[in-house]
Parts: sequence; C-alpha cells; structure tokens
Amino acid sequence: MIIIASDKALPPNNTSASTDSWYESSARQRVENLLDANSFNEFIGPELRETSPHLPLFDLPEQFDDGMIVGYGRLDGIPVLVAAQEGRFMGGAFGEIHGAKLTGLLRAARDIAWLPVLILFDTGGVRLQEANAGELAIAEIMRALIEARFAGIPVVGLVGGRAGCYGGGGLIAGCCSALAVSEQGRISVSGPEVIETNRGLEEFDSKDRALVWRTMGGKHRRLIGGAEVFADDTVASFRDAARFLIKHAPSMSLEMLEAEQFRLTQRIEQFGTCADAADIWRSLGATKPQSIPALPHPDFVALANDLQEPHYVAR
Amino acid sequence: MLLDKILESLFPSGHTVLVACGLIFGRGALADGDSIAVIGVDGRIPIGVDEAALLSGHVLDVIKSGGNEPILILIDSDSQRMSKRDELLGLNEFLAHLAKCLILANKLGHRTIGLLYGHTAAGAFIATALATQTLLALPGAEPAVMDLPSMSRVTKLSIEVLQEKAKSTPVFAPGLDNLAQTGAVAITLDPDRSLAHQLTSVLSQPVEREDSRDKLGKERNGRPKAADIAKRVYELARASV
Amino acid sequence: MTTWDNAQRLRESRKRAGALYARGKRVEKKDATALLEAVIQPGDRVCLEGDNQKQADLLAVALAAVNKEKIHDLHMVQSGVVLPEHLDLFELGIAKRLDYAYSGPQSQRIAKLLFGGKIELGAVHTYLELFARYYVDLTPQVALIAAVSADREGNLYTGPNTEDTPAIVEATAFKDGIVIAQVNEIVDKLPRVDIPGDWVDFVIESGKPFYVEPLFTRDPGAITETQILTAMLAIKGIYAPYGVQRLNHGIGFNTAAIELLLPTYAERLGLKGKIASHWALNPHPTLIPAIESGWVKQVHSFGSEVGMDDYIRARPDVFFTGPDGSLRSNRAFSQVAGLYACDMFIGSTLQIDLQGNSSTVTADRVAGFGGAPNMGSDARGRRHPSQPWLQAGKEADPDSPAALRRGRKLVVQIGETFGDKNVPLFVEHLDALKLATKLDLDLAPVMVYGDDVTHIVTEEGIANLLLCRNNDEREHAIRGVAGYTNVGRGRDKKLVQQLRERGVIRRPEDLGIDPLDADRRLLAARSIKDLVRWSGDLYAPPSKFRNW
Amino acid sequence: METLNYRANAPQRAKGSKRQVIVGVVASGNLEVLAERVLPDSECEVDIRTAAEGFGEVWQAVVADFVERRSPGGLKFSINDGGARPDTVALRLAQAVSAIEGERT
Repeated sequence: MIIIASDKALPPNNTSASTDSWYESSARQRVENLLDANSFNEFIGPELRETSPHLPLFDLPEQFDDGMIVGYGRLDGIPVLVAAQEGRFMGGAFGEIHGAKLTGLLRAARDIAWLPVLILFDTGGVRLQEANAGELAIAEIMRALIEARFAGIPVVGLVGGRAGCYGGGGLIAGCCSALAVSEQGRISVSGPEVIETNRGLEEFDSKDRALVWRTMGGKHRRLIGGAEVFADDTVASFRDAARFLIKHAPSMSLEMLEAEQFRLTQRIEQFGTCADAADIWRSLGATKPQSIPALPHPDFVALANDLQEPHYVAR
Repeated sequence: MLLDKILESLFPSGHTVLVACGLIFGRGALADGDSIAVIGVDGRIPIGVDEAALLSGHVLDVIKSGGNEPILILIDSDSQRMSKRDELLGLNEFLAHLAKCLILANKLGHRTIGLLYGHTAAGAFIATALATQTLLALPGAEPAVMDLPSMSRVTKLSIEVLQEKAKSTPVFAPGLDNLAQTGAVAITLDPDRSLAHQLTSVLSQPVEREDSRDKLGKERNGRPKAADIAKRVYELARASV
Repeated sequence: MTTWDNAQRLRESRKRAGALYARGKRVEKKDATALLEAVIQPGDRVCLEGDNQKQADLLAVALAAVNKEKIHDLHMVQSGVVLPEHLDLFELGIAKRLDYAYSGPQSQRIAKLLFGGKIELGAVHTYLELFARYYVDLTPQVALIAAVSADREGNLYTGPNTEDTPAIVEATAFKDGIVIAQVNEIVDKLPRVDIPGDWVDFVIESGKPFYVEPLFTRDPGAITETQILTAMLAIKGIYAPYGVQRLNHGIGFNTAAIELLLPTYAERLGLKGKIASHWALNPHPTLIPAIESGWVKQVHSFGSEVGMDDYIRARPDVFFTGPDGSLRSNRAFSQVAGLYACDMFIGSTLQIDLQGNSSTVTADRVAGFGGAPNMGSDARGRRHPSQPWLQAGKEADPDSPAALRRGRKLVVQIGETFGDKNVPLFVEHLDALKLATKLDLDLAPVMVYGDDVTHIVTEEGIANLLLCRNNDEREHAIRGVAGYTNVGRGRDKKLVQQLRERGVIRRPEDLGIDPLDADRRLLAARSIKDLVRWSGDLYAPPSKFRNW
Repeated sequence: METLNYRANAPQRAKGSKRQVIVGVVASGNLEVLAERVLPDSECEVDIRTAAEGFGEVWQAVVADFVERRSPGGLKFSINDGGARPDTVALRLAQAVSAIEGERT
C-alpha cells in the first residue's frame, strides 16, 4: 500500500494572529497584531532609511528602522501612540536614532496630553557601539516619560521579548505608569553575565537559567510588585493587559511617589535578607514556592492576586 | 577635587553637609542667603537599592518641606550595585524611583543641578546626574557608560582598536569630554574660580522648559541625529491627531 | 603440561590484590585509585565505561590518578570518549592505545593527541562493531562501570541509563576479567537487578549521581523555518509514500522538526497511524507531543535522557519500563533493532560528497559517529519483508524477479545546504579524507557510506538516489539538491531538469509544498516549556534549557 | 561590510498595489528585505549591504533564480544582511514578494 499524502483538503492552519507567541513575534508583528487591523501609521518608517550613523564605524550591519518602530494606531478603537523595540537587532539596544524616536514620541504624548502610550520593550540596554548616545537617550526618554505621566498620560510598558528588559530599559520600565510582563519577560538592571563577572559564579551562575528567571523573570516581578499584570505569552493576552492598564494609570503626583517610596522601603524591610526568590515568595505567603516557576498562567495569576495586590497608585 | 574642598568653595558662608556610608546629605547656604539642598554619593560607592531609597527619600523630604529650594546632587559613584540581592529586590524600580523624584521635584518648581566631581557609570549615572535639569562637571570627572575593557569583551575588538576609533567620535568612549560633546554635561566648571559664583550664575539663568541635551549634542557635534529625529517624530505624532 | 586455567588464576590473583582494599566487595571512595593500582596491570585492555550519555566519572578520575610507574600502556576499549580524564590517561602515559566509537565534546582534543602520537588508534568503530569485538578479540581484562545503586551482594541497578553496561559486563565477567562498579548509593533493596552480583567484583559508593550528558534535548525554540521546510519535505516526500512505520531519528534539529510536525502537519495530511509508529530511539523530549497525540505505539531506547525519567515511567505502554516501572535501556539491543528492524534511518551530517558519503569528521575534529553508522546502513542479511523495504528495493533494482530481490533500508540524510557560519553541507571531497592521509589511516572516517544512502533532503528538495542508474546521475541528483554551494552551482541544469522529470529530484513545488508555509507555528511545541506542558509537567528539563 | 547591486529585467510586473513591505530582521544569520514599488514594471533591482564578505557569486545566483521564479517587475529590494545563509535569503525575498503582492501579510 502506498500512501498518497494530499493537503488539498487541509483545514486552515489552526493559528490566528492573536494567539501568536509574543516572545517569538518580531517587533513589527507585535505592533501589527496588537493594534486594530490596518490602524498603524508609522513615523519615520524603514523606507526613510534613518539608520544608525555610528554602526558603520564598527563595520556592523544597520537596520532601516534602527530597531525601533514608533507610530500611531488604535487599540480596540482607542487611539494610542506605540513604540516597539526589535530585540533581535543588536539585542534591542538603545542607540542614538533608536532612542530619539521614543523621546520624540513621548514628548508629543506629553504635549498632546490625551493619547496613551504603549512601549513594547525588548532590550539588552545601551548599545555599546554608541554607548554615550544610548545612555543619554535613556535619560531623555525617562524625562519625557515622567513629564508625560505628570501631564496625566498613561504610559504602559509591555515586557515579554527575547532580549528581556535590561539595563536602561529596566529603568525606563520602572518609570512607566504600569507594566505587563509575561513569564518569558525579564526585567533587571544588571544582566546575569554582568553579575557573574563582577561577583563570581558563587553569587550568580548565569548559565543556571532557572535562577535567572527566578531572580529577574516575569513571575518574580509580578510577585514583588514590580509589574501589575502577568500576561500569557500571546498577543491577545498582552492586548487585554494593555487595554486594562491604560484605564488603571492615574497621573503622577507627589502623593504617588511618596506611596512608592513607602512601598519600596517596605520591600527592603520585608525581603532584604532573603537569599533567593523562593524565600521572598515564601515570606509573601506562598506555601509551595518551589512549584511557582512551573505554574500555568491562570493558576499563577490567581496566586499572584492572592499574594500581592497590584500597586497602581504607588509607582 | 575632593569633596571637602568642593563644599568649601561652593558654600563659603557655610553648610551642614555630612557624608555617611558614602551618601551625602545636608544643606548649603547660597550667596543670596537662600539655602540649597544637597544630596549625593561620595567615594565611588555603587548605588544599590538601599542607597537609592535613602537618596529618593531625601528628595521627597525637600519637596514636602514646601517652597522651591533648589537641589544639588554631587556625584562620585560607581555604577549600580551589580548583585543578586539588588536585582532580586527590583533595583530597576529603585533607580527609576530616584530619577522620578528628581524629575518631579523639577516639575514642582525645584531647580535640580548635578555636579560630577568623580566617577559614575551606567545605571547610577542615569538615576542621578542624568536625571537633573542641568549637569555640571569638574575637570577630572570620569563619567562612563561602560569601561573600555568591558566594551572590548563584548565587541570583541581590542582596546587599542577601540581607542583608535574613539579618536574619530565621542559617541561611545568614556570620559568627560565625550559626554560633554554628546550633550550630557552642560558646563564644565573652572576649579580655580569660586564654585559659589559659578553655581549662582547657573541658578540665575532662566529655566528651559524643554530637555535640550539633544540640541546641545548636535551643536557640539557629539550626537548628529538625535535632536532632528526626536523633532520629526514629535511633529509627525502631533500631526496625526 | 598444558594448563587451561591461566586466565582464571590471573583473575583470582587480581581479586586477592584488590581485596586488600575491600570489605567484602565494598571499597571506600578514597581507596579507589589504590584498588585500581592493585587490580590493573600494565598493558591491560580496560573498558572505562564512557557511554554516549552516562559516565563512570568517579572511576575515570581515580584511574587518571594512578602511578604511571605501576600502570601504563593500557589499551582503552570503550564506546565513548567524553570526559577530560578519558584523554588525560593518554597525556599522562597511563594509556596508549584506543578503540572507541564516539567522542562529542573531546573531538578536538582527540585529534590533537592523535596528531601528536599520544594515542595509537585501533579504530573508530560503530557501536555494534566495538561490542562485537568485546566478544572476539577486544575483551576487557578490567571493566570500570557505572550504576545507580548496588545492594549488599553487589547486584546492580543501572536505572534508566542502562546503556552499554550489560554488553561490557557480560564480556568481561565471563572471560575472567574484573568488574568494578561505581554506584551512587548502596541500598538494602534494589528496584530491580540489571546486573547480577556474582558478575561484579568490587563496588564503590560515590555518594552522588554519575554524570549524564543531556545529548538528545533539542530546544524547539531554535528550530528554523528552513529546517521546518526540510521536515515537511521528508514527511510528505518520504514517510508518506513509503509508509514508514519502524524507524530511527538522528539528534539534529531537522529530525526534531519532523517529530514536532507529526501532530500538526502530518496529522493534517491524514498520516496518523500510517507512519512513525514504532521507534528505536532515545527518549527525545521533542517526541512528547507525538506520543501524547497517540502517534507513537512503541519506543525502545539506547539510553535515557536527562529529565525524561518521570515521563517515561508514566507512559509504560510506549516505553520499555519493566515491572519496576523505570526505563530499561540497552544500547546493544537498540542498535541491533536500528540496524535490522527499522525500515528507515534519517539524520543530519556535516559534510556530504558527490558520491553521497557523509561524515561529521572535519580536519581538526575526530568526533566518532555514535549510532548513525549502524542505523544508517543497509542490513544486507535481512530477511523479513516490509512495504517500505520492498518498495525501496524495487526502486533500486526494478528488473530482478521480486521474490529474489533484496529490499533496501531507507537511509536518509537531511539538512540545509549551508550550515553554521555559511559552511556548505556539500563538498567535492570529505575532510575525513584529509584526516586519513594526515594520520595514515587505512580507512577514512566515513559516517554513512554513499552506497547505503537512499535519499538526501535539503530545502531545495529530495534526491532519490535509488532511482539513479549510474554514477553520473547520482552525482547530479546530489548537485541538484545542493543549492547555492559550489557543488550545487556546478550542476548541469539540463541534466538536473531531466532527473526532476523522472522524479529523481523533487522540488518543494513538485510535492505541493509552498516554502512560505514553513512557519514555526506549525511546530507542535515551540519551546521547552511547551514540551513540559505537553508532558503534563512530567518532563523536567535541565536548568540550562529553561526560560522560566 | 560589502555592498552589492543587481539589476535585471523582469518579464512580469509584481501583482497587487501595495507600495512597500518589509520582512525579516537584521541579526546573525538573518536579514531584512525592504521591497518598494518604485521601478518601471519591467525592471527590478536588488541592493545589498552584507556583513559576510566574499559571497558575491552566491548572491548573484540566488538573485538570478529569484528573479526567474518570481518575476518581481517594478520592485526594488533593499537588503541589510547579518550574514544569512542563501536559503534564508531566498526565503525572505519570496516572503517580501508574497507580502507586497498581498497574498499574505
């Protein structure tokens, strides 16, 4: 018997854009699938070829959008400004053009004063080949972001990309009105290798990926209050999170920063002597902290809601 | 310059600034009799969660005490503290919070002025000096985003090659001149003249609403594109609504 | 007067020498080196159990620490050269001659020692050849083996990674050799007896698990669109038309992609139950979705895989778990199964030449080939018919009378035309030839011989070498799927077109496959975490593969 | 970095009306292709900046086959390449044409 395989009668692929993995999608796919169909309008798109003026000095390939996509679109009908980093190009790192696009977007948000902003983080931090420009870009972005929040604009960060959200990216994320993070997402200032290099293998084994995720990953960030929403790794889940968080982002004020000061000093008092994330989770009240990394999305969301209320007014 | 000398030259009429565990807190008297709040980091210590929380707490205290007292932040720090504990506790939030407090102080009417007199790097640099409205420096200051040996490891280029490349651009190599050229440092002070006068002159200048570091970087040929790109995006975004 | 028990008497004297360090069979860890110095003699043939996966690591360290004035010129006969200590023996002058089958991480250092004359090479064997010669003329005088646990009598439980142990011990114990086992722990009652205690002379408790390399774990996150395309081609162009049910897969990403396309792409082609049901295979984590979807009837394994033990235990209908519930693997039997009972081997390689010979040896690496050479060869002695075997035989030799015609095993090489760093898969001459010249070897280390290869699959299409009638056709069938490599660009377009018309070469479009459909969303699992989910949280991957 | 440029006649105009599309990203072993409908209907052009030097002949062969198979008349392709293998290049070019012709997005 010879089997003749025929795919003429194939049912359509059982995949739709919204169930696509956020982690696997490119920055363009994320923007495309996050926003309403055909609603995205890019500012300084790739056809304008505004590439890095510095990478040629290092004989490195450029990308037409310098790894940052910014523009205007709609999220379930709500007009929004969007920025997305491509984590695979130069590790999503901030360079001069890359950063300036986001600066311009946030300054506009501040002055328009009614358009929410979504930042789709995917970054290893500062791009070393243009380190000074990248560092300054981060400082400028933070200032513009905080000014926008002071003007009452929700700035929502979404973290779940391949490069994580490291270095200055972690600081920008810390300035956002609210964050959604997935299990794959990592938020941290120093990367695992940096800690290992500086402190030695005994302090941090960067190859122990369970340790990396336990210390910097999305679940831990949600549990200590560093992120408000724990998203599943799908575009649909991040869209729900973004829509929700836009509504739960009060303007920045002195009271809010006082509340954050309280929240952060409390955190040091509560967990400052914990040696490992599992100890922190245990002191939060988790009965089986070792089982947390493996918990499926809905179970973890329920547990997190139980252990740690999101702090919309304290960040 | 050493911190004592700097404080002496900044505040000839006296100050209450103390250094404890590398953190600087206090007040200085300005020439016109007003006071200026002083915070900062001395002795090249790294900034971790504990240091950041203490610094931000002081900034909030200044804001809460009312008025529009200026804030001076003196910096000779390491980079952020690179440890498991700090990251476990969410160092990114602490550093961001410090920057938020400084920028909010600014929005609420306090002048914020940074003075780099030693080293600083990476996340510590962003959360302190780069979060001020006007960044000053003294000659000999050593701001760095990343040091050349680390850069050499990551880029797989020798330090010599990096040094050679650094001759043609200020965009990546550490150092005060490079950071001044890219627009980070507004003014490099003259240590041989009274720092008090120079500070007064900075404080007396009108406050710019807009972050102008990208424009400065363009004028000084350190960042050729940032200002234009930001402006174009700004205009396109405004035109889209 | 002729004496007939010299070997037995030598064995007794070795045992007596070793007994000085033992209480019963038990020897303390700290006395391991002294025991080896007492038992081993210069020039001995020693098997230091280094398998494809598990390693007698404590004994390797102990042997590397012996006094080389006392012990030298050993002849190492072991399938895997994996640990640094395996080669330290040669560098230190403790060992001189080597017969082996596989070396992964040490392949570069082996090459250096061979070039430097520190190793006298017997041969780079296939597993079955080396095991076979344990019973003919390479019988170990001393075997140093690894097991999970021992009881007080010295019975051994080898656990899921039984691997080579039975083949080694049987040869050694019954031909008057000495068997020394390292065990993780000594217990009162074993889950099962894998090696009877009266075949074991000394037991050392190591106090920690022996080292096992997670060799068969492929992260679905690293599978590329091109690899998915090759997998689609293989499924639709080979598995389906031949109806391949009994098979073995290599460890590359292309075959991992095939495993992950079974519950999706192949399911939609209506192939469930018709292909890929019976396997000789290590417990590949990427096979979990196919198992869970009911594709897989039975799997016999060469060894286990790190993190898979609980999953295997929970799927006794599929795996060989035995009464105690844990996997019993056996490399020798599984290799025999792969050679004789499977209708197809499909795997990747690093170089293929114009005759279809393939090798993973490059100018500075002597890897050895693991299971591929046995699986990837036609068992000429085979008698039992099966549809794929008969059909392949017919394609190769359409004119002989059917009842006298030998069938053919399908031996498929699959890969992308260019590998890492743009290194071409197809070459005019294998690097293995250069190596053979440099080391003055009689045979170049070829992994799969060209005349055993029946198909080559690349993103350019499938070359069916069974249908080639002469060397020229064969060469052009290969060039025809060699893409933009020098070999590929050296093709005669007309000849290739003729081969395509005859179905010798089949392009994706000839099979109704659009390369743009090769999307990662087709994979049943796109990450290690997905595999864990498929397994119902029974699969526990090593930390280095996690991103949670 | 190496710069390569190929121009060819294309027997047919690429279908559809989209002005431009971009596919892929610049990363190790990957590339981005920007396709723009800016040329006369019977022409096409491929402009390449690549990190892998010395592969001009391979690029030429890939581009020639691509033009023959897809006839992307009217399109200019601009490529930033991070050292992608020919199969990836061919795939991205095909994806770009498919996207600009509107078969899929």
